[in-house]
Amino acid sequence: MKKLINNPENVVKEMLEGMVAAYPDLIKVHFSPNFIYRADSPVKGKVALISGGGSGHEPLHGGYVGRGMLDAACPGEVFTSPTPDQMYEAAKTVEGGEGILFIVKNYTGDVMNFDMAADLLKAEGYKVESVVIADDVAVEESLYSAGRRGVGGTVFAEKIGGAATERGWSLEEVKKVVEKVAKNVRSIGIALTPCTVPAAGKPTFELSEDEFEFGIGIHGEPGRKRLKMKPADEIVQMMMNAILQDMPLEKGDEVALLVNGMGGTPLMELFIVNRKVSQMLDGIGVKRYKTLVGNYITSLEMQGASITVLKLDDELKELLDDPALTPALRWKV
Amino acid sequence: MKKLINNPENVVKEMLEGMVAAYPDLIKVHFSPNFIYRADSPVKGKVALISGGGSGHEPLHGGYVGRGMLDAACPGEVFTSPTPDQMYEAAKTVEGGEGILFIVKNYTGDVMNFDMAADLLKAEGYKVESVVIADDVAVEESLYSAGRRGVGGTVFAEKIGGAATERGWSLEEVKKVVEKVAKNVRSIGIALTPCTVPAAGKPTFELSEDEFEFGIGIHGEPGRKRLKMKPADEIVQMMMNAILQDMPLEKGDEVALLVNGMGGTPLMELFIVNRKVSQMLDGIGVKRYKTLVGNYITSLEMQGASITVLKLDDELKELLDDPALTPALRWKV
Amino acid sequence: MEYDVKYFDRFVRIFAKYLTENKEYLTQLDAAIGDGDHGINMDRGARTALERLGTMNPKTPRELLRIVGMALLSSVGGAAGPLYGTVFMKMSMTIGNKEKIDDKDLVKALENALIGIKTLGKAEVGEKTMVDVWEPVVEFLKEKVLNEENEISEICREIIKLAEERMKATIPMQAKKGRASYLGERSIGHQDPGATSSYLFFKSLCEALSE
Amino acid sequence: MEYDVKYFDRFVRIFAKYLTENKEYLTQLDAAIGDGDHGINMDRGARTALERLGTMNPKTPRELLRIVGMALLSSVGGAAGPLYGTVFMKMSMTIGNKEKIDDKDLVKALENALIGIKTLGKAEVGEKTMVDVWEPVVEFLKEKVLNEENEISEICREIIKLAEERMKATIPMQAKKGRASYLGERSIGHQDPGATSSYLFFKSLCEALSE
Ligand SMILES: Nc1ncnc2c1ncn2[C@@H]1O[C@H](COP(=O)(O)OP(=O)(O)O)[C@@H](O)[C@H]1O
Ligand SMILES: Nc1ncnc2c1ncn2[C@@H]1O[C@H](COP(=O)(O)OP(=O)(O)O)[C@@H](O)[C@H]1O
Ligand SMILES: [Mg+2]
Ligand SMILES: [Mg+2]
Ligand SMILES: [Mg+2]
Ligand SMILES: [Mg+2]
Repeated sequence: MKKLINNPENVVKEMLEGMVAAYPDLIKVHFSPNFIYRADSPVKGKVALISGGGSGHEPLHGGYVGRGMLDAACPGEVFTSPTPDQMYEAAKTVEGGEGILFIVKNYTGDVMNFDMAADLLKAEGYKVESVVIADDVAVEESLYSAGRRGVGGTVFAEKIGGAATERGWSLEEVKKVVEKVAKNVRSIGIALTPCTVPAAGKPTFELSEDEFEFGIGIHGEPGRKRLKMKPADEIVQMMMNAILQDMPLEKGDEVALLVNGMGGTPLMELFIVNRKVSQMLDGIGVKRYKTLVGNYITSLEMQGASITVLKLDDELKELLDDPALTPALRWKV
Repeated sequence: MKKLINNPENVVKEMLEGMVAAYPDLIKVHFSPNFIYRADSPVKGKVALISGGGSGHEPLHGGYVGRGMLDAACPGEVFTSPTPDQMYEAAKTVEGGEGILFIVKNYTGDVMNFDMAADLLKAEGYKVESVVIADDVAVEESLYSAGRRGVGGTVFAEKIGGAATERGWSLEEVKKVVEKVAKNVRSIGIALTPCTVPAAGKPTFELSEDEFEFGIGIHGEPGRKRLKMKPADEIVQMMMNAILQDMPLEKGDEVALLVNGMGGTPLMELFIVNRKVSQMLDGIGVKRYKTLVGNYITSLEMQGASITVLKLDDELKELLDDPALTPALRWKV
Repeated sequence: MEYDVKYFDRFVRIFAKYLTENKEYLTQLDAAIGDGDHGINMDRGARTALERLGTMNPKTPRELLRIVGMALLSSVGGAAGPLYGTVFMKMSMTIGNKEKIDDKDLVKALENALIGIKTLGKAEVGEKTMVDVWEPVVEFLKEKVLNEENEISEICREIIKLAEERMKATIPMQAKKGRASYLGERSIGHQDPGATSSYLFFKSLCEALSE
Repeated sequence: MEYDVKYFDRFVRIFAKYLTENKEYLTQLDAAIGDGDHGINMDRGARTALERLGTMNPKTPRELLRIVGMALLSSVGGAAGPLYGTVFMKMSMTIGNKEKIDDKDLVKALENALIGIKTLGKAEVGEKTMVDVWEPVVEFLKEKVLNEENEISEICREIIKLAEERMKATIPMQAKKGRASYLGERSIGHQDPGATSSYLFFKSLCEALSE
């Protein structure tokens, strides 16, 4: 394992120090428990939007703290859900009197830890709601499992939810629109290489020189199947088919797209992916209203990509277009 | 070599197609010869700012085409300078009546190809000037060599030069301020892993599991020396010392910082680098006016980082702060 | 036998030692069907718990178990953090103000811990989680200690053996809960990491008896 | 001997074949002290040149050399693109309207090509570039053909041998120009890629004579 780090035990703390050094105008950082929050918190009269999850997915979530997106983000250890005290303290710091919405990626650990934090806060009289994002179509939906994983759809949930809070919507209204995002978003990922959690020191899995993993999770969880390497266009076709099978799109539908790098993928390759995604959507008459291409939700240095498609309506389009001023996403500001 | 590509011969073309699909509101693409240009070109009454270079460094340069930065970017093959016909056609497409400034990274091939384009354009009566960026302190300056390589400083040159053109400055004025950037900017890079040019199919160099390359070039050119792996803080110290030895900074000086990933480096590690960079600058009383952390000038999937320091004065600060609306850099818009 | 703060201190230290010793092993198990952090998480929790015990020096079982529970809750993270945190919190609450408890009290505490795990995780036996170790062991303890009035020390060997068996019995299971469930049938053939740390939990509980 | 459009066509095809065959080799040389693209660049140029020759079907040496020069200029890129582009453009311009040229004309064309390379790249002999092959070979040709009035075909073996020697002589040199110069002393011990493709240039020029 070769990494630009000092001690594997301190990577999260040192990352947070480096982050706040880069964006002192946008964010502040609290240590023990760790959370990143808007420099102008608490914003009075606004629902507080909070997310969090394991570290190693940067810029998610800390990079999306700021005007128009999150009020706070709670980073766990690398690939490990944060603990309830983080969300509890973060919520108390940024709450502006209108309640708190948690955006939670659907992993057992995340759900449990956010639930515990919600219980603690409710016990103190705070209004707390949660929306769970479970957009990864790689996982077959089933009553008898932990359900789908939350991945790229989270970025759109945070953008659109944040816009709604900024417009002064009530907790119920914000929750409803984030649930609408959750319902209309689908993702799928692939990996060409694994990644190495600093504390583990070894790759999370192995993949030979001529294979890729179809349906990879953002923690290096194995996917649907391991396949022989193919040209990008064929891989994209498989990915888009998985998404479109799960959420059929019709001529005239409008979507927001996220063509996401897993952390170690050259931007060049992401554009080559976006080319095929765009061609396929154009082919079925679906309008690409907005496209993001880049590293938005990563798995350390993993090489690979994910595609996220969000079906839009007028409300979602408007909120998507609203300003955002965060370290990782800037829009109309 | 495992890459999300179709045919190594088509990567640049397909990348450009994917890029324009993502940002149809910001950029247009011309094929054969290849160049990316502002969707609203030509902008009348404004100096046209054009850069270019080998592909594989994305988002440089195409990602910086748009309001407040470049009018056009000419992408060569991967890691290979573009050809004169690209700059020639690009210039004719975006020229707005006030002349053309080329920003050229200092590589023999780039300089020759841009010079040839300039000659062709001058022969047709266009006003053309060039500024060569040579900011890589890894290369010892010498009269008897090709001089220093142009690297991260180019991003600041394009941002500040673009702001000057947007303000309606004359060709001479724009040239002068870009030269000021060139004079006051220093960079240095390191690599933990090599990268593989698609057409070559093999890594550009080899590096064992416990080594890093100090002073790497953005084309995988070997650096100053190969060293045993060290903690991030020690590596950063070496890098900053190389920069500060070349361009001493004093208490009270203000700088813009770029902590840049080579393409395959997790953002987490870049923040850990930025932490130490910031601590060192704070330690000598230098003010960090603005910091960029992320993938701004890359070498495909190479793991590693570079640090760029630009010494600012009031003029540079103002221009740096001016709006930019490009695929890869958005500021106050 | 009577269980006082010294017993629980021994227990936690033995458990912590096992977790730290098995950091790599648990992580490897988790890498196969999860995200490769269970050992790292539990080790971090173990060290945090020991650190807090060192500075806070609890005087009662309840206090000690609460400190350990809070330490795990706020340092482990992932699925295991809330689950093991709950185990110790529930035990602490069940024991209440007693300075010393007997075998039956301990079993009741463990029974409540199991209820805590199941309430939180909603897993049943056979779904390839720590419940696959916890439920049979607690049932066995209830039978042997509450009904048949054995002392735990007499049945220690059987407890450890049962825990180990049930841990291994997770190998052929298909995961239905937690991260491993994403794998579907591909989760078959691997031992569940949480079941493994649970085996270490009961092993420590028993080994803390001697001395 | 007389050199007509057929000769130059043969020459370009042989040169192109060598470049394509040596794509890997030239790239490897460039990877050692440059950026590992010289073979890829020259191969792309070769294929573009052949493609254009195929569709444009030039009728005179001048036209043929101009087409090749433009093809290289607009497809090779890097340092080699302008340099080799210039070589063919200068040769084309020197030959002018003649349908056929003689040995002396060819040497003058090559001399002008060398001047073009040096004007553009500002490199001198000993700086580890293609000039290290070009200058001695052109000097030799000037001596043998312009002064001593030999035919090129008579001294072919010597030309190829000289080019090869000078190519190899770049190994111990320290690069002072081009990308390899960034390496300083570390550029010593490697053969210059551009000198190598220049050796292939002169080899092709000679081999095109027979047939
Ligand atoms: N719903 C659940 N109920 C009970 N135990 C669970 C549940 N989900 C997961 N576990 C246990 O947690 C273990 C994984 O813990 P850990 O790796 O620390 O968390 P994470 O899966 O969040 O990375 C699994 O091996 C399993 O025994
Ligand atoms: N200034 C120069 N004058 C003459 N030849 C040069 C000069 N700079 C570089 N070269 C030649 O170009 C070769 C490299 O070509 P190539 O790899 O295609 O371009 P790049 O260095 O831009 O990648 C070198 O091996 C050298 O022979
Ligand atoms: Mg985890
Ligand atoms: Mg090159
Ligand atoms: Mg785990
Ligand atoms: Mg080269």
